[in-house]
Amino acid sequence: MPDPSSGHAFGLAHQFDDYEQQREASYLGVWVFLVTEILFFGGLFTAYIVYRSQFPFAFAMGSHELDITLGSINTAVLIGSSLTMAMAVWATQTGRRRSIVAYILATILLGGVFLGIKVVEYTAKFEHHLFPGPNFHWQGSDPAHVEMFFNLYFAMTGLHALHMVIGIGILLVIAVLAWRGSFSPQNHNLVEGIGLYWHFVDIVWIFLFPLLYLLGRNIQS
Amino acid sequence: MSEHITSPKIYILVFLSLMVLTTVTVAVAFMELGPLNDVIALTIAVSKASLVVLYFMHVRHSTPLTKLVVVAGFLWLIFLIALTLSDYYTRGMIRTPLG
Amino acid sequence: MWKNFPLFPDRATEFAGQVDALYFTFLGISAFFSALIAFLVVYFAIRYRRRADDEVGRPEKAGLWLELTWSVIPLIILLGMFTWGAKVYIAAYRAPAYAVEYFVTAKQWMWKFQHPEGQREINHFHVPLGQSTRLTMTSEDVIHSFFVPAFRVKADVLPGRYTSVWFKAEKTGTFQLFCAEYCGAEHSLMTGTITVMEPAEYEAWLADVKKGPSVVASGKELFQAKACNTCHRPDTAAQAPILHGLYGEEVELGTGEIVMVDANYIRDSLLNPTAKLVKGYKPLMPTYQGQLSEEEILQLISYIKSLGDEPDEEDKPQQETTPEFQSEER
Amino acid sequence: MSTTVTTSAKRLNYLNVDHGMKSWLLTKDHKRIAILYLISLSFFFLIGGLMAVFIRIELATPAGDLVEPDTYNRLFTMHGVLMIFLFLIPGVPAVLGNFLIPIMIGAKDLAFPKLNLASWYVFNAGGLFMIWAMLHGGVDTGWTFYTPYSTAFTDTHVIATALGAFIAGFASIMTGLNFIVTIHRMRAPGLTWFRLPLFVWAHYATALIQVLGTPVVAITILLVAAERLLGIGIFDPALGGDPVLFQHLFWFYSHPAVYIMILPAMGVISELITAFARKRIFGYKFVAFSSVAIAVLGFLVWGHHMFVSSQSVYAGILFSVLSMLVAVPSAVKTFNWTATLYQGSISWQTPMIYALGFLGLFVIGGLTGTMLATLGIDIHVHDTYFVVAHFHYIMVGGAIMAYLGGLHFWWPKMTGRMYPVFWSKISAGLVFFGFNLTFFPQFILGYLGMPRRYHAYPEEFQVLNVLSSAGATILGLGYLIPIIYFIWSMRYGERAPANPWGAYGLEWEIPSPPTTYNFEETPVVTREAYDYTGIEEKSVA
Repeated sequence: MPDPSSGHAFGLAHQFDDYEQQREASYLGVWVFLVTEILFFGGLFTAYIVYRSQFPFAFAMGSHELDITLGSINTAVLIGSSLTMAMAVWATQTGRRRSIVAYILATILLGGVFLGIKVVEYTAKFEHHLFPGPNFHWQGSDPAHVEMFFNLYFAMTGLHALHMVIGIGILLVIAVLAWRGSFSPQNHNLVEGIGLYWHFVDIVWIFLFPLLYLLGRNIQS
Repeated sequence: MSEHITSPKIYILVFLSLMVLTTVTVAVAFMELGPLNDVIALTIAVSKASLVVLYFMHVRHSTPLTKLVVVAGFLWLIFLIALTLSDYYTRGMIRTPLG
Repeated sequence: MWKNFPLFPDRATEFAGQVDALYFTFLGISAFFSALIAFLVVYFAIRYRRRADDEVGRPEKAGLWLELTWSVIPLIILLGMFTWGAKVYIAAYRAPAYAVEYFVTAKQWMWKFQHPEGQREINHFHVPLGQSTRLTMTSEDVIHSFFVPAFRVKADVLPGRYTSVWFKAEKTGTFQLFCAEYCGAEHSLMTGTITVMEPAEYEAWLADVKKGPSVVASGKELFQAKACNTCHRPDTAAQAPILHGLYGEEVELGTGEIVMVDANYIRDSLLNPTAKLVKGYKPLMPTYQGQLSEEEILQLISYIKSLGDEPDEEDKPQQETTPEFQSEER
Repeated sequence: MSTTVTTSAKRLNYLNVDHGMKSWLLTKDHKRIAILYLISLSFFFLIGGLMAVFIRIELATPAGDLVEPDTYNRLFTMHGVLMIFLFLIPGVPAVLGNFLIPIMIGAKDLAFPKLNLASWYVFNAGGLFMIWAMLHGGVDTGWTFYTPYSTAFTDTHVIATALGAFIAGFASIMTGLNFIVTIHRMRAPGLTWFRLPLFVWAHYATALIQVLGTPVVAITILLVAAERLLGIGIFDPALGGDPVLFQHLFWFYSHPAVYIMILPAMGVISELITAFARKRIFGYKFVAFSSVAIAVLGFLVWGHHMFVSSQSVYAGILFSVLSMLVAVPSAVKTFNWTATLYQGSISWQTPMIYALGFLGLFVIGGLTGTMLATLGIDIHVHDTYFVVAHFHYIMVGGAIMAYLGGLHFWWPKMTGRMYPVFWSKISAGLVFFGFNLTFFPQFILGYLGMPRRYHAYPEEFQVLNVLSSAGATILGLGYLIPIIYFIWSMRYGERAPANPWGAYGLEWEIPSPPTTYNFEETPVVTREAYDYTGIEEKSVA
């Protein structure tokens, strides 16, 4: 352990002895937070697995209603945003201040595109009376379980989109901070933290995409 | 702990692999493979997630503690899903009347 | 208040004896360990009380063997009790094949019973002594729980599906029925009685009660009234599966999944007909959601269950008593 | 007793270093936040307790004559919701854990002090939602929010209460996250994992549950709210939804939540027993690992709440055997505590009376728990007063006894004042006696078949209910006395020395009350936990 704190350096909180301890603590903190997020989505994934195993046909029919082109584009967009986010962290680690801002803005932009496409998809579902509740209307067979599919679709993608919105909000703040030069190779916990969060949101989508859009495509309705 | 810096080359390589895997999973979804469809889709999803976790999220080069935290998160998710399914997959199995 | 002060519940089934034996054994074990710990704590606290202000305790090394002993002994006892408990549990939910089936519909806040011969009761239920009685239960609204302390049986009653419980009463008398799952404002008033009667008395009682058509007969009537028979015909499986002899069999669905045709499956097929289509059939059947009461669904299920293997039985008059239960007898 | 450190009133400490509301409401000091939590928790405990008073008065007679059935349902629901989400779950960790963990590991503060303060605000925000719901008529679903009653049938304030629990859940996650990071990253030099006080181990295990379990109940509660608000009916039977799935998701957290309540309590007991037996704990590693074992195994047993719920019989059997396994580490702890007393130097101070009382009550609570995990017994006693008695033995007889014992133990450290010994012993006795009189008869009632959540009951249950209500009166008195003398002591109590009990531990080496940063310089730890003998004697043994 290093020497006991002797006066406080810039950006070092009072409870820590040095930057190293602070960085490790914040890194661990973000990871523990992400574990809570895994289980937060986990409840919904469990519900999805239980119901899909019971009503595979209805779920396949529901999934046929989703736009696979838009879904695939969105997957690519989000993976792209993960790349730019990773590059933003790299730029911070190597002290390229202007690149940080550029990469973060790119991430925000791609996140915005994702949400925009999501809005298009949601609008179409509302117009086709596929939002659960009293207005839900389904011509084909087994309307009840198809509605259950859309329950899960909206709950899962809605919660995911909410995480995106929060992420974009934080990224905007980070972009401003980066512009002002608040980060350095020694002190970049915030960028690293939001990066981990952003990648986590990407991972959730990596699972949502096959579960909601792909499974059952081969089943003829 | 000295920090490991992943080079942009690796990031781009990972990105490209993710794109390829996405294309493959969409293509395979339309083939008629029976139960294999689900297996392939999920395997690809798990591979993609692993790539993101290992490289974009730097877990490959982090401390054993971080790895433990990640594993614990997924292990608990498995607890939740597996034990819940232990109910759903054995329901109705006890119908046989007592003779 | 002091006149009627039991410390132990009535015991009206043989099964109650099984539960009690398990309970008292475990209670004895628990009492032993509680007393042991309590004694040691009090004894040590007095024997080793502090005599001087600066006195400290004498530590000893924890022996691995000691730790293992007091881990393994409880484990063995607990696994033993688990095994015994599981046996009793399975017995509680596996009715004998010859058990007579009654229907129970729960709703906020009453219990509705239907005898196979057609008699209906609300909150007060009569059964003959010594008869294995199986209850098939469902709820019209929220979750309830059927609980008869004297029989030591309990099972939750759920909306949207059937659960069952069985008992064989071996003592005449009137026993308390409770709803044990919280179900709203008058949960504590959702009680009733179960009266166990000598078989002869029961027959007399049955004859006395205003009797509707038997459950199977009502089901048959409904089957025709709802025009089920236009597609589900006994002679051809062209439009819909033949229902004769279907109950209790396994069928393959369009998904390739194999399911057993039981009460829950028939119920699902009435309410969400296209969800679990038998292989080779088109989704033609309309849903009966909202058009059938829980009791009517039970009648249809009983009727389908009563259909024997031979399609031409359809035209024969129904046996008076309860052919559907006899068909199940081994 | 050792009174080595100055008791001068002029010395600056965390209490008098700063004054005014602002210095408290914006504090980042873990000790002040602990005090803030203590105030909030006491408030919610008193309201929850008041509900219990009405419940016990109503149950003194078989007829439901004091309140309407509907009112009664709201009373027991709000009693459960307040006591569980706003008192027992934050309970020991938020007050004693917050205060002590940084000190016990030789740190200046928790890793994230702002997050710690935020958790207090979030917690109170959750509490406000619930209080708002309560003032507007309350909620009547039971604290378990079982669907479909909670989603489609009741017209009470489910959404506000559920959101309150959801928000309070985040406070719990924040505390847990903070503890995990702090214990991993902030330990003083030389303080290895196996030199940590068992209190810290217990809190580490608790934090694991808070972090891994709470999110699942959060999403579950959110889905109930979504079904009521937006019509997204994940559990709606009409859509093929399964109310039993709700129960799975709910109990995945809510069973481990019981360990969130009892594990920190066990940590407190380990500290009390070693301090007042002046002895190293028997089987340190076994006690430490058993905490982690309980935390992990505790996640695999939730289905024992659903043995009669129509869950599959095989799943019931699986959950039953797993439940038996989790009893073993609890038994190991109990035996080790008892063995610690052997050849100790046992002082009958008030905290020790609570600790010994805990031992007796926890054994009864734990053993009746294994009885409930036994499938054949559970069929009969499920959802009866047997269950009510069992979990009160764990939560009140276990968690609250330990909470009070801990408060009496560390009160001199927290406030720098002593409380009246005589009255504290009287109240400890009243709590123990009153508790047993309240809840022991309920075991008998349960086996007789009295279902829980009944506001009227058959007459033959009356005698036992009257006994229970009488016990509750004594128990209530036992709780009121400490509240009075604790408040009294803050002004009039004798000044406490640094180490009033002659106990071993980092917290007793700093002044009472401590300074803001706890240690003038980071301590270096060279000795094992609970090392009462000192190094020289150990080499002999």
